[in-house]
Amino acid sequence: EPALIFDLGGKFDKSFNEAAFNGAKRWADETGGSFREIELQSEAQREQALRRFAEAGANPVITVGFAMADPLSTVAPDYPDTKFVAIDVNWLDVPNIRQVSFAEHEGSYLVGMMAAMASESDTIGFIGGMDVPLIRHFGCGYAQGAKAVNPDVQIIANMTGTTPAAWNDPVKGSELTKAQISQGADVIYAAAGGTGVGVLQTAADEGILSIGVDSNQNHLHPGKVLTSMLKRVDVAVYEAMEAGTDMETGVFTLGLAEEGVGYALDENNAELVSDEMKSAVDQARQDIIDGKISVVSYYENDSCPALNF
Amino acid sequence: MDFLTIIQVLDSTIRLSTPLLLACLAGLFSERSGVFDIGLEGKMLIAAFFSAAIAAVTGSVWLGLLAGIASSMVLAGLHGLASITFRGNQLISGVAINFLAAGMTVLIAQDWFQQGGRTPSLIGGGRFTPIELPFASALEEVPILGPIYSELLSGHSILVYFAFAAVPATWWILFRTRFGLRLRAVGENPAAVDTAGVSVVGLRYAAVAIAGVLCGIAGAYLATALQAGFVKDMTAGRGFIALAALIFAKWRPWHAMGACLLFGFLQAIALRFQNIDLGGVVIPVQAMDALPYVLTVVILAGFVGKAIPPRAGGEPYVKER
Amino acid sequence: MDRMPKWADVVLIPLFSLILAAALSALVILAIGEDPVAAVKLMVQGALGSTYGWGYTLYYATNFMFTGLAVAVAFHARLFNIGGEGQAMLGGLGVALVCLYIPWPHWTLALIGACTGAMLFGAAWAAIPAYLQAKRGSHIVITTIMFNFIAAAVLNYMLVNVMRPQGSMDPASARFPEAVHLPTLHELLLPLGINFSKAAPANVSLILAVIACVVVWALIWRTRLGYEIRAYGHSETGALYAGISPVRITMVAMLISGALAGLMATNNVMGEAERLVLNSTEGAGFIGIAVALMGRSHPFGVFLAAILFGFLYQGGAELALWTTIPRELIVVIQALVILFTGALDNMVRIPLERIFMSISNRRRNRGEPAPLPERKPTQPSE
Amino acid sequence: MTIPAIELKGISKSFGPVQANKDISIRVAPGTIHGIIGENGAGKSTLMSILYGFYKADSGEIWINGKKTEIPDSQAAIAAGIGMVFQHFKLVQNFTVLENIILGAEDGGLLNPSLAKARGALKDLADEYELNVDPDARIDAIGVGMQQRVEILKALYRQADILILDEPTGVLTPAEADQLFRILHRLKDEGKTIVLITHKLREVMEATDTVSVMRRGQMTATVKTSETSPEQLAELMVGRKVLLRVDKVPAQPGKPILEIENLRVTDNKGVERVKGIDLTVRAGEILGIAGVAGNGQSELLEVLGGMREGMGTVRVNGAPLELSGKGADGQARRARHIAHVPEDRQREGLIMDFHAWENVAFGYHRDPAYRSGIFMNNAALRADTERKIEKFDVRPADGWLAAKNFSGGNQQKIVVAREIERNPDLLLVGQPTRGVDIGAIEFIHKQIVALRDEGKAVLLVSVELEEIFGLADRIAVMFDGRIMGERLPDQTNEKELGLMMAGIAGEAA
Ligand SMILES: Nc1ncnc2c1ncn2[C@@H]1O[C@H](COP(=O)(O)OP(=O)(O)OP(=O)(O)O)[C@@H](O)[C@H]1O
Ligand SMILES: Nc1ncnc2c1ncn2[C@@H]1O[C@H](COP(=O)(O)OP(=O)(O)OP(=O)(O)O)[C@@H](O)[C@H]1O
Ligand SMILES: [Mg+2]
Ligand SMILES: [Mg+2]
Repeated sequence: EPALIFDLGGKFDKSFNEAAFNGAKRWADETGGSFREIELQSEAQREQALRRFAEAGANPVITVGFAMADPLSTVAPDYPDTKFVAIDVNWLDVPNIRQVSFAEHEGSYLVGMMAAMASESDTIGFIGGMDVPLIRHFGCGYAQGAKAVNPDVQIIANMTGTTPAAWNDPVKGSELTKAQISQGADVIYAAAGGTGVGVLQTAADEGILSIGVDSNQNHLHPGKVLTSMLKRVDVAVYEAMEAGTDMETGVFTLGLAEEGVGYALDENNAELVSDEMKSAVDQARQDIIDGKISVVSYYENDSCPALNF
Repeated sequence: MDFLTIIQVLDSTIRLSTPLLLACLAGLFSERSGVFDIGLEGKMLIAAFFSAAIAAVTGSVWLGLLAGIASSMVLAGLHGLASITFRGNQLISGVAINFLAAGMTVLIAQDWFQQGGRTPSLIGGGRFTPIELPFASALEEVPILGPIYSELLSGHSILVYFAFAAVPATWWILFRTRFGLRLRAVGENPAAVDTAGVSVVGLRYAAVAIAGVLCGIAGAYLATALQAGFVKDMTAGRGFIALAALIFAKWRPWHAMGACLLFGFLQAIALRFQNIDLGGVVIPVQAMDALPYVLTVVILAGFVGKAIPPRAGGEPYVKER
Repeated sequence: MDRMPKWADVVLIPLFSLILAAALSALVILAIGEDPVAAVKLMVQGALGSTYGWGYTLYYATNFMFTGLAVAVAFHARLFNIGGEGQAMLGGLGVALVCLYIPWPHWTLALIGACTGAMLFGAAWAAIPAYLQAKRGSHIVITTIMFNFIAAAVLNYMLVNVMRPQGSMDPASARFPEAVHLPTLHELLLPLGINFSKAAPANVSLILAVIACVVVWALIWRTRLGYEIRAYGHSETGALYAGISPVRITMVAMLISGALAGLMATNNVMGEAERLVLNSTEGAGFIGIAVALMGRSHPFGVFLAAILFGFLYQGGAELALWTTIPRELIVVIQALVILFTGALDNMVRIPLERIFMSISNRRRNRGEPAPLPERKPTQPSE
Repeated sequence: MTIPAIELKGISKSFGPVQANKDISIRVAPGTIHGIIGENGAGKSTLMSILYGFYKADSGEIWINGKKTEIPDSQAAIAAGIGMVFQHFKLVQNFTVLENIILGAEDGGLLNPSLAKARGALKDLADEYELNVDPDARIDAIGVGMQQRVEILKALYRQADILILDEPTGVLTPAEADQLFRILHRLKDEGKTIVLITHKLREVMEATDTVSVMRRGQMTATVKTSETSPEQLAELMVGRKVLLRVDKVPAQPGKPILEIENLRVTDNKGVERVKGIDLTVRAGEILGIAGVAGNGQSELLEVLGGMREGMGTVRVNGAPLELSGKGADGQARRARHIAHVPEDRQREGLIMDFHAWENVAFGYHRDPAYRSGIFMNNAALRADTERKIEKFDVRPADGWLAAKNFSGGNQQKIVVAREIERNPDLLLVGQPTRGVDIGAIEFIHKQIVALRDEGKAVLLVSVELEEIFGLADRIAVMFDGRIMGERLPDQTNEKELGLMMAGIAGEAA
């Protein structure tokens, strides 16, 4: 029986935890299997949940979020017969962990391009949640994509705050959106968890475009959300559960090529995405896969060539 | 900073101040009657949830508002029960109410809507819409005053106007009516009220109930006017900021408005200006994030003297000679 | 002149209050369609049924003891320190700096160094609000709330921009070196022949917390400084008469309070995570307020209340592990416990007093001597 | 006999195990002043609080003007025409006089009409009874005498026919007290009934028509005032003979202990309260400072006690005293062998929530005698407390009781015991017997005189002229921050001092 450990944001964060949950649910629905799950409440529970599930015979034990890397590195060696999955992690050196990380900057690059193309004011916005490197990583890819389309594009980037409350403050998200709109932004990319709900809402209210993140959020405001940067945590979880105990371990980076990241196109935003936009983005996607375009990761030297944080 | 930016920052100030102001006035009524209330946060939160939930289910924002007020009043009643009837510790009761609201909202939301502690998004009549003041669009072109009127003053939801109207109303009630006189007296010296033949318990319950109503409106404003639904913990500490504003204002209505506007303004500034580049030295975003709090401390230390709370505040009333 | 024997006040009232809170919690569990009996079993079994459960319960309790004591000490001087959260965060920073940048030969020395760092940083974070209160009359409740927010920003800046290892995604410091790892209860108890669970994070900081309880008790009720703190807390004019300086007491009490809150970092940062993470305090500073209030600001009460909250945390984790009950249920249960034991205790006390009154009246009417009034060796304030 | 204005039948009331009133019956004739006396804790206040609906009796009946009346709350008492002036005034400090008067007796939902009406009524009352107050003054800005007038006006404004006063003169100056009694007589002449609780037998003799004596919760006697004597009343109250005069031998003044030159004190609001005074107190004498409250005596004591900063020169035993800065606090004063019985025992002299034994160290808690290593030596402290409790006859003799659970007199004994037993060179005493029953007064006075006889200097501040005359070897009168003059007690009289206290006669000493 597999087990799934959500990060502190909780499984319904409308973001990557929720994506993980969706993947697991799909697996359960399709196979009729069942899985254990826990929403962490405190830092100390990370190790606890890992051990408890491992001892209870859960296999594989799937974890979501980079914060699980550290506890995994101490717990996993104690349970060599159990396989672990670490999503958003790629730097551990433990044999029984499958490390899955996503090239969020590549996906963000694509939506950045779309933002720049859709913008009429040549000003686009980015709203992050808590100011952590991962979110800068998103913003950095986004800015590079936008600049690639239009070197003169203005990118306004804001973070919601410095405490975990920044993930759940839609009111602040709204105000940031309004502030960015007043500075001229007409497309705004939200990578801010629950705060993003406020961003998308206000963007829709004010008649500008927004870009969702992680899951497909196009349906939240049909015709108002330009696209969503997809991060297929659900696929990663689904595949891990599907593989079960036979799962391969090692480091897997899911980028555009692996369809681990991408942008969402469905009936809700079909009218917003012009053919020209679509072809440019698809071209860039291919170029990134082929190595013709290289998107710089924020992690490479903790700074971004296209944006200052 | 150009004129329009100023207008926009001030516009944002008004929106951000409104929930603070409502909660602050709620605290003012309660604390003026001698019942300390650190449960503003919890009452706002539960009201935010129930207003959004009922508005989502019925499609009527007004029913939502009523539900929000009712739920906030239930918690206010609990606070009254603990701190007035059973003469318990008012601080503990407030802490408990905050926890209770944080837990119950998500628990109920999950049980009810299965959307991970959220309500469905509100559409149409489920939200408070902005009100255009008369001639707002006509006057837009008038220099200076036009934008002030049509951008800054016009276009808020009715609850914003209510909140600001509540300030003079609160002042009037407190200082110009019999009820206000008694309310202030009971917060200063309940024995004086008691020996004057007026019920201390009744007055305090009334004050706590008013606080419940105002917190209810504040919560409804967050969920149904500023936002289109409830998200867990969406009050994000605003109850505590309102409490700070209340102390800052030394428990006076007009000052409360000033304090809330100031806090709102500081937040608006911090949201608007991040990563300020001062000739090569980039102020980190964290510094801007902390700015409202730092400035609050500076202002407190520099300009505001000692804040003396209502004399009987925090103490349950026990008869003695 | 007690109306009720002391033991009833100390034992029966909290007990009945807890039963009431539990009963209501059970109703909540029923309402969301789960089995309360099974849930309670799971919680008790998970939190107290094994050394493993105890290890977690005590780990959380250690955090709450420190923050609870911090709030309690300030309370005795009638100062409401809401800033335990921020002070504990800064304490964590102190511990991290001490552990990372000083090469310690052995954990005992490192612990002494870490304690110093934690107390210094925690106290420093309390010092400014204390000074403003003492000298400028700025309300300490507001300033400490503000300093919590500022602490979060400082910590965020330090972790994201300064202390994070190059290229790491995690906004956290590097891991502390092996030499500063604190022994867990497993390692401490093994020589005594007790096989305590290896996995649980409870560590030597627990002993530190217990020592802190004793020290705070001695400080408050046995030293002159404690006497002055309590006197000032009860009456400012009285303090003036007795030559007790309000400025000094305000500063000293808040510095001690901040240092205690900071000390929490030895447990969660040094003992458990062994690195500094962003959200390391997780609201323990706020739980400390509830713990101090429930413990009536008495170190022993704080000790018990901390264990109760530790139990709720760990029991709640077990509940979350093995059932689909949302974790918010635990928050609700905590709220009910705080409400009934802390704020609604008179709801139990008043009827109980009546019962005791009628018993003693009956005894008096039968001509038996009423029991002598109990003597109270120490009487916690509040 | 006429129908009594008040008749209480078999009133009993207990607080937990304490039976405050046991089966009390009493009749008060209309149009009379009825005194109630009794030791601290005898149950006087409780009985009156029951009559006023503040407490509810466990059993018994209340009859007003011949009608059985239920008084479940103060509202009912007011409706029955009863008004009460509590010992501790029930006024809202930051309200104006007018606001306090209308509180609970407003005429409608809006304030302004009520205020206007009360303003008019107040003027009429003021004219009628000489009860002048400034209707717009804030309570915290007016003196206690004035506050008491407000309380009386409150009752009259509510058209009370029965007025209860609980220890009304405890905080008044003689002049204020005289005026109060004039007002009471006028009210009586109007047909109103007055119940007066007091510890002062002189007042009972002068003002009342009938007097009831309470002891340990019971009514022990009710007598016509004209048919009794202070000595008899004292004996009825305390259960033994009481010495009503202070018994002392003439003073033997020695070298100067306290020398004050040109002392000036400014209060927190920046008002100069002590305007340059010179005083000397010698070993073996009691210098009494008489004066109406609020003329700088309190500030004088506070500066000497280290509670407040001042300017000028003060020497104790020839060495100068720091008047500001670090060396000017209470600890430094105690180190100079200055002991201080403060004016307000509850706010200053004691920590009400501390045990008696903890209070015995209050101010001296850093004394090496109470120390063992880094800790306080609580065992020594408790032993010391037992000794003091026994020597000063503190009742109940329980060192574990919180200070707040002692009566006023016994609280004061704890403070006096603590300060006198330090064997100080200089004792500062403020209002030592305020609100204390005569048994305790006798005792406290004896202790102060005994200290003097050991050759110590005593500076006594009191608004009770009787007390000043009884204790002081030399009297200085203070008015408006200055010394109006010094007199010897046997060469002056109350009248002369009264005039000096009003700033009218006397020359600078
Ligand atoms: N609120 C109370 N709670 C408990 N006991 C009380 C309370 N009030 C009065 N008592 C008890 O009732 C008794 C009578 O008190 P009361 O205040 O009536 O005395 P008193 O005669 O007015 O004394 P004093 O002269 O000091 O004013 C006291 O001994 C006390 O034990
Ligand atoms: N809370 C209480 N519980 C029990 N007994 C009390 C309490 N408060 C006071 N007492 C008792 O009440 C009695 C009278 O106390 P009280 O407070 O009336 O003193 P007091 O003489 O009125 O002082 P003062 O006249 O200076 O105000 C004392 O015997 C004391 O033991
Ligand atoms: Mg009394
Ligand atoms: Mg009395």
